[in-house]
Amino acid sequence: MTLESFAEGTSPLHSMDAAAKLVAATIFSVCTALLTTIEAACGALLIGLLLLGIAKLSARTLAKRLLFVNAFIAFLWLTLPVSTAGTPLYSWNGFTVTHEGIHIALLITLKSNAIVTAFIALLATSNITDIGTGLAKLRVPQKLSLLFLFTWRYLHVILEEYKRLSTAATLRGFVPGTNSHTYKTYANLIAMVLIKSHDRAERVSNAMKLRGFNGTFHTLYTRQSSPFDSISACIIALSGIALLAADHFQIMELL
Amino acid sequence: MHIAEGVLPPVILASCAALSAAGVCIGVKKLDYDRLMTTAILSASFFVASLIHIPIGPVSGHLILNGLLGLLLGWVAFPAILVALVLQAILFQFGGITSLGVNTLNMALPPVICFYIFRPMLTNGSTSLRFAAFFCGFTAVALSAIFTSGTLALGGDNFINSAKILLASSVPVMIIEGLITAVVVSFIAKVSPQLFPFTINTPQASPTTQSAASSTAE
Amino acid sequence: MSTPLLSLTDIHYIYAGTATPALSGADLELTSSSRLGMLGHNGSGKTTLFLTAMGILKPSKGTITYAGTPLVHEKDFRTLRAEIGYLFQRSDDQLFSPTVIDDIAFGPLNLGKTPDEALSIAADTLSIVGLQGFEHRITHKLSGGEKKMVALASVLAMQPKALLLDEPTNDLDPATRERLITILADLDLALCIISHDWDFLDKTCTSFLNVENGTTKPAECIPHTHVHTHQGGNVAHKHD
Amino acid sequence: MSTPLLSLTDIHYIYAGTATPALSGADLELTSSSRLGMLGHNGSGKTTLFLTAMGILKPSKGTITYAGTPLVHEKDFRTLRAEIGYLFQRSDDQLFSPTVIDDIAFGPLNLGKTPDEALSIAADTLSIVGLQGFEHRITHKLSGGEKKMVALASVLAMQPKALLLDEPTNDLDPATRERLITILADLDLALCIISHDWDFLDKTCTSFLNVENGTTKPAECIPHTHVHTHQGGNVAHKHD
Repeated sequence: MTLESFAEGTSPLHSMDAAAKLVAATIFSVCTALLTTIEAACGALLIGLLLLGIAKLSARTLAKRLLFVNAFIAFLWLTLPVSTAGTPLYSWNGFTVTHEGIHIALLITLKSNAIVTAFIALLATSNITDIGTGLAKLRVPQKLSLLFLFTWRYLHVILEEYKRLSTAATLRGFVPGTNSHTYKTYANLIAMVLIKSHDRAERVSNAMKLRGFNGTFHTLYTRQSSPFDSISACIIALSGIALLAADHFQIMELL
Repeated sequence: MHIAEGVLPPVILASCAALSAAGVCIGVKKLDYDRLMTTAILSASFFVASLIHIPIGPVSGHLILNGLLGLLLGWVAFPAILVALVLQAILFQFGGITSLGVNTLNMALPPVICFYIFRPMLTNGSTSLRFAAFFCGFTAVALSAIFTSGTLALGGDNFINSAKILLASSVPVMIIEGLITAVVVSFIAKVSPQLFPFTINTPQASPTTQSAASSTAE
Repeated sequence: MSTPLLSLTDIHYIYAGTATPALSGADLELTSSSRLGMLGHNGSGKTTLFLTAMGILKPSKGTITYAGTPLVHEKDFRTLRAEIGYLFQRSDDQLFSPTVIDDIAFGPLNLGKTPDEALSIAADTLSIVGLQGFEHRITHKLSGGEKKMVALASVLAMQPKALLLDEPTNDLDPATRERLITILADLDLALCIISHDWDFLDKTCTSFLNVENGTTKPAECIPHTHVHTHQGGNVAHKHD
Repeated sequence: MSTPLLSLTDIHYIYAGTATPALSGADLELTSSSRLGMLGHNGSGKTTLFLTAMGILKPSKGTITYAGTPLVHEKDFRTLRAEIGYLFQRSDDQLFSPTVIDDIAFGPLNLGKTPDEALSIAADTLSIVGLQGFEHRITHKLSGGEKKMVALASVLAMQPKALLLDEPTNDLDPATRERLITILADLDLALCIISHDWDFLDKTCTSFLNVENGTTKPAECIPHTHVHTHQGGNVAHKHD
């Protein structure tokens, strides 16, 4: 099972330094989240799609992923247009769809998709190990970046362990259903995985101690971002900031 | 129960991010390097639990188990959940950077609250172990659902209907999380009680109540 | 020869992300009285073949027939899984319940037995493997040999027609290994055993299959292991 | 005989919650040129003895001496741990870093090397185990054999005087096993190896120790495994 659906690739975004991409993605996302006009949100979505174009990702996986992300948005479309007060646009059986309701639902859709597309193009194109290293370079507290990296390292070991136990259950005729036997079985599998994980954590801690670990992690990372990476990150971040400025000063309306 | 990107107004995003940051700081302070690996391996197992889909009638839902995480980690649940949410964002795009603060707060504060409510009950044995563990699992998910719909409702009156639907749809999940937490806690208490950072009141071995047959017959 | 219980023909399987196929045209046939030993190096595809037979891995090519019915979809394998027991190489991968009785009753409960029936089956099965009174022991705290016996009991509790055993003697002390040989000899069901322990295979099986690079061929002769001790073992020397 | 590097005398150990002691009067002595093979059944106490030697388990009785100094407290074991490498039975327990280079540099960095020194040691060590250029590979994506070799490299990177190896050939394919034999033969340090693989022990060790029920005795002779094939293996028969 591969969890990193988009990390393999040869696009310029795949080879860009993860730390630079983290900075760019954060600034771009925050700026986009602050947008208030449809026009600016459209601009942000365009940038997101452009980045996706550069990243050249598998269209099928991408479509599935975006569909999933938009499920929550679709749920908002069911409620927002009728529960927002404002100018009525259409009435049916006591439900009134308002102009303002449509506006806010549309704005959220655009912003949400803009952030997600940019996020996929920028961060899902790095493998998790590089992102963890990137976090360390960006001076994220060491305990957090190590927690992130070690969690990722052992996620696979534990996933395999869970799969073996769940195969054992299947082989003994277990078929999940909505009943207490099913929930109890899942609970047993999870408890066993937790206990084994804890035992493993003890063995790994011993392994660390045996290689001279005494409470301090020493780091190997000194690599600097290349100028190309810094410039690309700046362009992406600046485009977000420009959109926000345009939004704030209503430049779009002046045009 | 992830709030998507671009939904909430900036004020709420910023204040939740600040509160989460405070929680993460407390958690990181309480996490020493010697327990780092144990925490990482536990948060990896919780991530794995979140990949398990459990049938609930005609549909299926994934597990959260944040109540259990709270019992095992206390305040350290904050950094552990932050890490899990970052991984989920990068791997599956559940949530993202701007909603990271609000999602962390909604998922990690309930387990910390549950840790303080239920730890005494599990330690002194005033309540039955299964009963306390059930309510711990139930309450953590219920609080997360209330916080999530609450932040959504704070986003404006027009979000109130969405918030109500979200809350109502979480009720079956709360019950299942409670059931599963109850079994997991009594399993761990029996087999490997040292997993809990406090002394758990280990149930007395009474063959009639502990056999597979009788407990599945419930 | 009786009619085959389980037959796998021309099975091909390749693990995702690997270049060489794990299985490329492997065959396996079990009748209700088979006692088949499987030989082969690590990575030759023996365990993969077992997992394919049980429907855990879906072959890219090849047919699996159980009691005359070809099996294709996940659902088709349910009868097979109820009637063929699988003993994992590592008992820790097989046992996931808090106590021994929970683990042994799990299979019978899945097959629709009532809790009372499951309890009595569990007690009977424990006595077959010589672990009477172990019902309420904590599985996780048993010794390696005890775990292996509980795992065997949990499989036998489903009253299977055949057993697939993957390296059953790994991690067993000599006494438990002897006990396993006796237990297997007394069982009235088909056996298929993967093992590196040739002496064990010799004592439990009557026919043999060689697995090599993902293909199978019947072994006309079985390699035997002889162990002797002699002086001077601490000096470098060679045997042929 | 040279002076002992490591010596354990009359070691007793009992795991919490168990009735029988895991070690009851075990001895172990390594000199700088020892190549000692440890034989014994599962559960006989071999791994426990290793963990006691490294100071992970504290014996209830007995003395551990390293380079002439008795070791008692946690702190005393630091020099020993820097100079004796321990290869775990399961590589996943030993390799915890996201990439290969992080794992191999971990030991040297803990010993106070600079990042540059650590990098060059890592490159050298990787070439010893035949994995040149693996620096930036992601640990969890390696094969079982590769993981074992990286684990060995991560231990060798500390430039130890002795290696304790716990079941190094478990789960290795025949080619990697051969490579391991060659690598170990070329190393200029003391070895102590736990293994069930007698042929492997025969090829790597020069003296042997039997571990049985928590006690040790030197093995004057080493049991050897001989394999022959003959017709009629599918007919029940006996050898003596």
